[in-house]
Formats: sequence, C-alpha cells, structure tokens
Amino acid sequence: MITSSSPQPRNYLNVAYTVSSWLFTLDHKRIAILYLLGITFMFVIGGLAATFVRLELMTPQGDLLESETYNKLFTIHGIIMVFFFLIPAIPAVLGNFLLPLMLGARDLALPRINLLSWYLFMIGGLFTIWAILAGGVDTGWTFYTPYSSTYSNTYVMATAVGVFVSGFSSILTGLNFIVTTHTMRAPGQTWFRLPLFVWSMYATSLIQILGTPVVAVAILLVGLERLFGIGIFDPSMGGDPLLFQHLFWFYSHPAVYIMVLPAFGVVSELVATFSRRRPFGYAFIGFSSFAIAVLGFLVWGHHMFTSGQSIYAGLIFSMISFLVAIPSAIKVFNWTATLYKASISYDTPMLYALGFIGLFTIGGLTGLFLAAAAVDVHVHDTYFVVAHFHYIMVGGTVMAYLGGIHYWWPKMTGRMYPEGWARFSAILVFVGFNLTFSPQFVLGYLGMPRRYHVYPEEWQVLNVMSSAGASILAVGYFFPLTYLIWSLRYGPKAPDNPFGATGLEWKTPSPPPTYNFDEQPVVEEEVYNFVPEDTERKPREERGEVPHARA
Amino acid sequence: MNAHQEHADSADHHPAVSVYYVVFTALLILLAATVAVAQLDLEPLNFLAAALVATAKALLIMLFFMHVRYSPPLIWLVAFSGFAWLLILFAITLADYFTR
Amino acid sequence: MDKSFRLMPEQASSIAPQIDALYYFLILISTVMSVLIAFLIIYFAIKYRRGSAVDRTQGAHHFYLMEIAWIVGPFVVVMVIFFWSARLYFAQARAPAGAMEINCVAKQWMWKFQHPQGNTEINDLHVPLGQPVKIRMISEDVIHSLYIPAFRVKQDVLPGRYTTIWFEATKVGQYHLFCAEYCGAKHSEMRGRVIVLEPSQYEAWLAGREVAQPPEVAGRRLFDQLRCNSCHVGSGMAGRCPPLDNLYGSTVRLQNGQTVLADETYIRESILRPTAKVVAGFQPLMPSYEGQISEEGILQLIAEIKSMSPRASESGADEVKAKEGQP
Amino acid sequence: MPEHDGALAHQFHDYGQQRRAAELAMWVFLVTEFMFFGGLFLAYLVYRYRYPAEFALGSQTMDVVLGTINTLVLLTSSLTMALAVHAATVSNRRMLILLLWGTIFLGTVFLGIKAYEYHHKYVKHHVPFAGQEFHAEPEHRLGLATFYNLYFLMTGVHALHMIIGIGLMLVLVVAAYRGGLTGPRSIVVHNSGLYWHFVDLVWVYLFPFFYLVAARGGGHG
Ligand code: HEA
Ligand code: HEA
Ligand code: CUA
Ligand SMILES: [Cu+2]
Repeated sequence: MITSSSPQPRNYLNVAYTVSSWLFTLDHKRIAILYLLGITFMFVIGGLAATFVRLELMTPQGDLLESETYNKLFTIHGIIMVFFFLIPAIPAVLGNFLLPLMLGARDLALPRINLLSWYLFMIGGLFTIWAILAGGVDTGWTFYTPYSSTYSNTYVMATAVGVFVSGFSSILTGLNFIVTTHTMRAPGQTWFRLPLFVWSMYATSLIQILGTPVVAVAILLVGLERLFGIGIFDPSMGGDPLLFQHLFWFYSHPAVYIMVLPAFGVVSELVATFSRRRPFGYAFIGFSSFAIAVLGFLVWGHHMFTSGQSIYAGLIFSMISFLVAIPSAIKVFNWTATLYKASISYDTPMLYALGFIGLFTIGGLTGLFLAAAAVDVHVHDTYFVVAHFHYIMVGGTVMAYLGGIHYWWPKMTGRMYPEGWARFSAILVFVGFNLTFSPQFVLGYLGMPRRYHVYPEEWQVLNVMSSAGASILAVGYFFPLTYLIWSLRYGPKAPDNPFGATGLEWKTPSPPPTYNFDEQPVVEEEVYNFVPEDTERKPREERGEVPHARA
Repeated sequence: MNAHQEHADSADHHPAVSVYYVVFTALLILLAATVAVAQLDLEPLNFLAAALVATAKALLIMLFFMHVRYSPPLIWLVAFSGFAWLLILFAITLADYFTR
Repeated sequence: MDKSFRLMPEQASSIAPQIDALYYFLILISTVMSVLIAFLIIYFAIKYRRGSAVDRTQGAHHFYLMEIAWIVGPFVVVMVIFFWSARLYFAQARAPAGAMEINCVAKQWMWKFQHPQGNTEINDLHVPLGQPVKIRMISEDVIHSLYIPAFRVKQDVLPGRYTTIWFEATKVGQYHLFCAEYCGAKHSEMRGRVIVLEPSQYEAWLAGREVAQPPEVAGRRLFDQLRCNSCHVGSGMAGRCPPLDNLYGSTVRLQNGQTVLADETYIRESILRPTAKVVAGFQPLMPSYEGQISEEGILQLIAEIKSMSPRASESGADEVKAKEGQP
Repeated sequence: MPEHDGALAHQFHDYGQQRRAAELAMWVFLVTEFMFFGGLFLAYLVYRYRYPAEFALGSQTMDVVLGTINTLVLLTSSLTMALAVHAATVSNRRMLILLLWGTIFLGTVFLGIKAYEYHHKYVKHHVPFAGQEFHAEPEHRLGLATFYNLYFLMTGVHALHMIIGIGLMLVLVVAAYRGGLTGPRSIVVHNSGLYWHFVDLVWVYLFPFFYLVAARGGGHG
C-alpha cells in the first residue's frame, strides 16, 4: 500500500504484505481495514440498487423495471444498507481500529473472536450476494410474515441465512467491545477519562448483545416456517403474524440506535477536536447514550401503530418514543454549547460533523411526527417515513462516518487526504442529500406509500426532484471514494497528530505499530485536556504544518 | 509460568464442595415439588406455580453452580440483565395481547 | 381526482383537519427548534472561528441549570404533543355509534367491498357524504393495509382476524385508496378510488346497480346450506346448542367461568374453532368449519347472526360494550 | 512490556486480566443466549395464552415420567460439572477427567431419552410439520399443531445446545489428558461449566412448560 524510498518505521501495515498476513491477522487494525473493504463494497451495491430505485421513480409508470424487479431492488437496498453497511460501518471499522488505541491497549480483549466476526460478516454477505445473483429477494428489509414465510417465492432462505449469520458477527463485535472496555483500559484511565467515542461504542455494544439474538430467533422462525412448515407466524397454521413484528422490532428499533449512537460518538470527538474544547456536559453526553440504549428497548411498537396492535399498547409505545427524544436533545444542545467560546476550524471532518448535527436534528424531529400515533396513522408506510430515516441514517450516520473516516484517515493510513477536494465533496453531499430527501417528506404527507413501483402522476414533480438530488449525492460519494484511494499513494505524509487532538490514539505514530504503543501509556490527565495556547493556534494549514493539497 | 499462576485469580472464590451437594438436594426437592403441584388442578395458578418453582431452581443454579454469588458486582449485573431484558420483552408484548 | 401540484393533501374527512392541526403544530415546533440550532451553530462557528480575536475566557456558566433547562423544556413540549396525539388516536380508532358498516375482503391484489344493501364492488368504494362509515376488513392471504390519504386513515388488514377502520367523508369527490402494506409483486397496483357522493346520489347509486343479495340474506342461505339450523334453531337437536337470537352484542358466559362479548371476532372464532370458547351449559359438539367457508361467506354469516339481534346490530357490539361500562 | 508465555495472550498484561476478560466474555455471551431463548419463550407465552385448552391437551400426551427422569439426569450433570470445575481449580486432574466423563455420560443419556420421546411422537403422528401426517381433532388442530411446533422447536434448539455442550466437554477431556487445564487455564473449564449450567437452566423452564401444563386426569375440551 504505502511505497516510500526512505525506510519506514515498522507499523501495522508494513510488517507483512502477504495475503495470508491479512486473512489470518489478529491485529484489530488490520481487521478494521478488512471491514472497511467489505462494507465499502456493500455500500456500492446498496447504492446501485438505490440508483435504480430512483431511476424507476422518475416516471409514474413502471417503464424501466418490472414490478418484481423493483421490489427486489428496494429489498436488497434496505437489507444491504442496514445489515451489511450501516450497522457494521462505524463500530466494526472505526470502533475496531480505535477502541484499543483509545484505551491504550495492545489489542481487543478477544482478537480471535474479532477475526471470526469478520468472517461471519463476509459469509453472511456472500449468502446475501448469492441470493441477489440467484434471483433476488422481495420481502422488504422487514421480512413481514406471512408474506416472507409463505407467499414470497424468491430467495428468502439464502437472505435469511445471510442476515442471521451477520447478526452473530454483530453480536461478537459487541461482546468484544464490552469486555475490552471493562478489562483493557490503561492505568489511570477511569470511566470519566474515556473519550465519548468509547462511551457510545459501549452503549452500542449493549444493544447489539441484548437485541440481536431476538431478531436472530425471529429470522430463524421465518426460515423454519418456510422450510419445514413449522407454523409460528402464519395464521393458516395457527400463528399470529404480529408476533413476528414484535420480535423483529424488539431488535430493529434498538438497531436504529446501533446505527446512530456510534455516529454520536464520532461527532463528539470531531466537535471537541475542531473547537479545541472539552465537550460541554461531557457526562451528560456520555450518560445520554445509555439512556438511549435502555429507553430504546421500550418503544419498538411505534412501528406497529396501524398493525392491529392494541391501541393501549400503542399509547405506551408512543409515550416512551417521545421520552427517548430527550437524551438525543441533550446531545444536540451540548454539542451546540461546545461551540460557544470555542476556537473552531473548518477542516473537512468538522464540516461533516456540523452537517450531521443539522440533518440529525431534522431527522429526529420528524421522528416525533411519527411517534405521535395519530399522525403516524396517516404517514405510516409512506415516503414520510422513508425521508425520516434517510435523514438520520444517511444525513446523520453516513455523514458522521465520512467525517470519522477523514479524521482518522491519517492515523489509519499515514497519509493526509486532499483537503480541498474533501471540503468540496462534503458540501456536495450535503446539498445532494437535502435535495433527494426533503421532497419525500412532502410526498409522504401527500400520501405516497413506500415500496411503490408505480404512483399517481401528480407526484412526478417531487419524485423527479428527489431523483435529481440522488444523482448529485452519488457524485458526492464518488469523490471521497477516489481521492481517498489516491491519497494512499500521493497524499502528504501524516504527522502523528495532524489535528492537534487529545486522546491516546494521537500519541502513537501514524500508522501505529502492531501492538499500538511502544510503551504502555498511563493516563494522568483529564480527557479532552486542550492546552490553552492550542486554542489560540492558527489552523494547521496556515501554520504550514500540512501542505495544502489540491489535486 | 510460575509467579503468575499463584495469583491467577482473585475474583473467583469457589464455594466448598459441600455447598454443591446442598444445592443439588434443594434442586431435587424443587423438582419433586413442581411435579407434585402439577397433579393438582389449580388453574390458572398452575402456570404461576410452575414458573415460580422453575425460577427458584434457576436462581439456585445461577447463584451457586455458576458462582454468581461469589462473583464481583459486574457479573451480577450481567447475569441479571438477561432476566431484566426478557421481562421487558415479555411484559410489553403481552400487554398488547392482553388488551387487544 | 385532483391532479394539481400541491404540498398538502385534500382534507376530505371529519378527522383530517384535526390531524393536520397537530401536523402544523409539529412543523412549528420543529422549525423553531431547527432554526434555533442552525442559527446558534452558524453564529458560533463564525464568531469563534480559529484565529478570530474574541474573548474565550470560560466564565462560570450555570452548567447544571442549562442541562436541566434543556431536559425539562423538551420534555414539556413532547408531553403536550403526546396528549394531543393520544386523544386523536383514540378518536381514529373508535367508530361512533350508528356507523354504516361495510365489509371488505382484501387479497393479492384487489379490494372487495360489500355494502349493507348487498352491493359489491372491487377496488372502488362509494360512500355517502356526512355519514360515519365503518369498514370491517379481513385478508385472504398476506397483510394488506387500507389507506385513504384524503381521510388521513389507515389500518392494516390481517389474515385470520378482523380489523376495522372508520371515517366520515366531508367533501364530495374522488380520492385515492391505496394498499400501504407491502404485499408482493403488485402491491403498488392494489389501488382504487373512494367516491364520496351526496347521500341521495349514494342511494341512487345503490339502487342503480344490479343488486346482489344483502349480506344477511346470503348468510341465511349459507346458514341453511351448512345445516346450521339443524342444531341452532328450529327442531332437530334444538336445545343442545346455544340459541343465536339476540346473541350479537350480548355477554356470553363460558364453560370455564369467563365471559366474553359476542362481537364479530367471537362469532368468527366460534364458527371456525367452536371449542375455543364453549358456552356454559353446553357440550362442545359443534364441528369446525375451518377451511370450508370463504371469508366473504363468514362475513355474510355474521351479518345473518347480527340480523337476529335487531337492537344491538344497530349500534354495533363495541358500543353496547361501551354502554355497559365494561373495559 | 509484560513477559508473555504460552498461556498468556499477547494483548494482556497478566493472568488476572486475562481471566477477568474471559469470564466476563462468557457471561456476556450467555446473556445473548438468554435473549435468543427469550424470543422462543415469548412465542410460547403468547400461544399458551391463545390456546390454553390445546396446550393442556398437548401436555397430556407428554410422558411425565421420562420428562422427570430427564430433568433429574440434567440436574445431576450440572452437579458433576460444578464438581469438575472445582477439581480443575484445585488441579486434581484425575478427578477432573472422571467428572467430565460423568457429565458427558449424563448429557448423552438425556439426549437418548429425548430421541426416544421424539420417536414416540413421530409414531403417534404428533409431528405437525415437514409434511408429516398430523393427527388431531379438527377443532383443536391449530392449537395442538402450535403446541407441538413449539415443543419440537424449543426442545430441539435446547438439544442442539446440549450437543454443542457435549462436544465442548470432549474437547476438555482431551485437554485434561494432556494436562492443560490446570492453573491459569482452568478458566476454560470454568467457562464451559457456565455454558453447561445455562443449558440446564433452560431445561428447568422447558420441563414444566411442556410436561406439566395441566393436571393429569382432569379432562379438558
Ligand atoms: C439511525 C436510525 C434512526 C434513528 C436514530 C431514529 C430515531 C427516531 N425514530 Fe425512527 N426510524 C428509522 C430509523 C431511525 N429512527 C427507520 C429505519 C425507520 C423505518 C423502518 C421501516 O419501517 O423500514 C424508522 C421509523 C420510525 C417510526 C415508525 C414510522 C412508521 O413506520 O410508521 C417512528 C415512530 O415513532 C420513529 C420514531 C423515531 C423517534 C421518536 C426517534 C428519536 O430517537 C429521535 C430523537 C431526536 C430528536 C428529537 C432530534 C434532536 C432533538 C432536538 C434538536 C431537541 C428538540 C427536541 C424536542 C422539542 C423534543 N421512527
Ligand atoms: C444505511 C442505510 C441507507 C442508506 C445509506 C440509503 C441510501 C439511499 N437510499 Fe435508501 N433505504 C434504506 C436505507 C438506506 N438508504 C432502507 C432501510 C430502506 C427501506 C427498504 C425497504 O422498504 O425495505 C430504504 C429505501 C429507500 C427508498 C424507498 C424505496 C421504496 O420504498 O420504494 C428510496 C427511494 O428513493 C431510497 C433511496 C436512497 C438513496 C437515493 C440513497 C443514497 O444515499 C445512496 C447513494 C449511494 C450511491 C449511489 C452509491 C455510492 C456511489 C458511488 C459508488 C458512486 C458511483 C455511483 C453512481 C454514479 C450511480 N431508499
Ligand atoms: Cu396489498 Cu400491498
Ligand atoms: Cu423505531
């Protein structure tokens, strides 16, 4: 990867170059890179499916695709993006890479389990890809019964196996992180000296281990019902289809927090570093992650307001859904307050972080529309919901993920990304994103149901706007993909701490050596202890520390 | 390979062997009790009785056979979080079924 | 159907303006919150940019007070929204007494409706203006969902179980009717129209159609065909089966000591799984009719049984229950 | 850097840390198992609430004697397992091997009895899936099918765990013969023990839930 004439110090990348040194590595940093490759591939597949979805929706008629094909496309899009991209994205890539570094540890507590979980992820992914190639699957990412268990005649089994297996990958990652956080912290590193990223990874892991097994059972039962006719959900065999929905959402609502809590962690780091301030209300940000993790388990039924669930249960779910908004509000307000009297620079990661705060706020506030049961009866299963979750998952988490990738890129690869291009594409992503998904709020309230291949013609204008935005968004994603690869060879060498950040990961070379630290670090100061003169410093470009790279 | 072994563990105080036999006897008594109670027609209390006896047995197994009683608080927390979360799952889901 | 470009759907039911009011309130709150946050971020980002000469001394700000303020503030706001929405949610779920009842059977990929007078239609639904309409729905295969955006109502249609939806149309016209729960290949084509007519026109429409049998008449025929009468009424084994007169809407005492309300769900279950709830004082003699009657047939039988209790069927079992003050 | 020998993995500083990590990991894993079975138990509760009469009927076709014996067998195996863990900590290799064999034996007996019961159900046409001919009165068909579905499902998943557990024990026996399970490595026995007890614990619920639903003799339906 890195070619250089001057002899380089040993780091985790140049210790060995063979394929087997990667495939059998126990080094958490290498496993993180393996994950990075895996999920990037999956993201492109999921994105391609989305591209076809948006192309088809340019016209009200079903002229580009058969309805069966369309259904397979949005299903694949949802399954890949959720289970094979967003859930592993931040934890398995950034978390894997950073957790031991941030804790001053030599590795995760269970390196073999870590490698195993990557293999499970890949096996699950291959099953799913195989299902797509063999003919696709058309149940929607939610696998609702009895359609999935009895009526669909597509490759449900292969996909179910894929999701089931990847679920165990997710469980093992969570397990590993919990054990690591408890047992591997550096001397002197108390819980309140942990970076907020660690707090959020920990909360995420709790959800992974408590929730994922339940969806695993649900999917197992769908598979058994389909394969052997063990009727648990199909009413014609004595089952209740709503039981599936309960089991599915018991996991899948908390799972949305698996997708957003890590993003909170990343954004907390970015906001702190680029405003040179300890995050305002550190403990509140930290504990609100736990509040979300716990309360998040009590609200799953808000996906079932119109399902025939008892209205009394619906009311409880509605009420708690509103409560879960409060810890999110705490975070947003604390980030904002962190900027007060700060010393802010606008490196690319910070642009993504600020974009995140804005888009997450909109996504979250529209979540309140949905939590209001009466409004949800109208907008359930319409594009309003689609817009809501894309705002949080794409506008929020993907933004934070990209911000994090840029921020830690120097640490991971030893190279700087080109700042100019990076800022440009950050802005492009922001604009394209809003153009794509804001019309969908309007469409949703107008009543356009989701998973619709054809739609009434009066909604074409808004759909075309959305598709146009999606093409800008695709370009915005295309740039980082290329210039980050480019930077591996041509990017300027990265110093150990290019952004003047605190945290143990910046106190070791970029890229770090195999066992992370040459000497066991000892934590003697508070977390985010920015020295005052640091805040007065000019942005690093003006100081000439880092060459201003423009392609 | 030597110095380490001595303080190989601190957290793990094992109970005396006799404790295992006492617990085992208690488990057998509870087993007899649950079979006996099932012969009576106490509907709908039968279910409650069975569930309670089973939980008592489960607690014995966890506390003694699985050493939770002798473990640090963290293990307590982990061991019972499973119960707590299942309670959430059961309670709210059944709340739906009971009020439909 | 109105095909102009709009940002808000038409308001064509009694509940629509109420939902919209809550929606506008939510938009208001959201706008205020997002504008506030966006403003603060941009303001701070400019004022405190790196290198700008501003005072950065961290005074003793009222740290905990601020945290408490932004915990309590949003809490109050969301509780207001919650109670507002809860009230409307119940109103949406509970049909008023005396609603006209339409039966609906959904299947991949069509909607079949039957009016009280027996008229049936597929994918189109004619309803009178200003009259509460309650639709009793069931699916023959997978889950569907009946959705009429202009009325702001939606309800999933389940296999094996009745669900209901109700509305009162307030504006004459044609509106979209969608299937909102993904149900397979032609989910997006499982669409139709709701046609709201003046009551007089509705009558005319009913009369003008080739009238099928009203559901209770068809139900009576089925009742005879299946020889239900050999046991439940008339001679034969009469007395060994619970009587059906004035059954609907009454409270039935069961063998196991519990009581149930004899509503549509109960009657359906008793036809399909007679032993599930055995009436006190009777033997479980009745055979199961599982798989022998179509969903439409069951709905017709229920209509027939309802017609045997003239008082209750006017207002519907739920209202009888509500009046009797049962939970 | 700490000294590293064969038994201490590279990422740890000392055995205490390694042991704490391993034990915590096992417990966290067991929590995931809890939740996994929890989903099945939820299904059980929902359908028992829905089909009380059929669950009582179905339960009356279970062989309580065999069920009780199996419970006894499993509880005893938990005892031998607990004693095995003790033997490992006090480095009593002979005892450890003996008790592990005892546990394996009891586990196998359990599976044997279970297999016999499955076969019996098969012969009596109480298997409602996989295209089998299923015998039940028509009016109880759906509820009984659900009962047997759950029975096979839950005891089946449990039996699968037993098989994994026995496999684990066999690995331990081999390791014990090689003398590798004492001292710091006794944590492996400890963790395997936790797993075994957990599987036992699940059965403690399965037994009354399927075999003891309703009083014998008392006729329902
Ligand atoms: C990362 C993903 C993610 C996240 C974080 C959330 C967060 C939230 N979601 Fe979302 N949601 C999804 C992903 C996500 N959701 C997905 C994928 C679906 C659809 C699944 C499918 O059917 O396919 C969905 C669907 C969905 C529904 C069901 C809709 C339907 O199908 O009918 C509901 C209903 O209540 C809901 C509510 C909420 C709420 C209340 C939050 C809250 O957590 C949001 C909290 C945040 C804020 C409130 C913003 C920040 C706060 C402030 C700026 C302060 C000011 C605030 C106040 C005045 C309170 N979501
Ligand atoms: C993490 C989750 C995630 C992400 C990132 C996305 C990303 C996108 N989604 Fe996704 N979406 C979901 C999760 C996600 N979605 C889920 C869960 C559903 C519900 C599924 C269901 O109903 O079951 C859904 C459904 C969904 C629908 C509704 C379909 C329907 O109901 O009929 C639509 C429609 O517009 C849509 C659009 C998009 C678009 C345009 C993007 C864009 O952001 C994607 C942009 C990315 C790329 C384009 C690829 C990368 C770019 C390149 C490699 C450059 C080269 C490529 C080109 C030049 C084309 N999504
Ligand atoms: Cu019927 Cu969708
Ligand atoms: Cu949710």
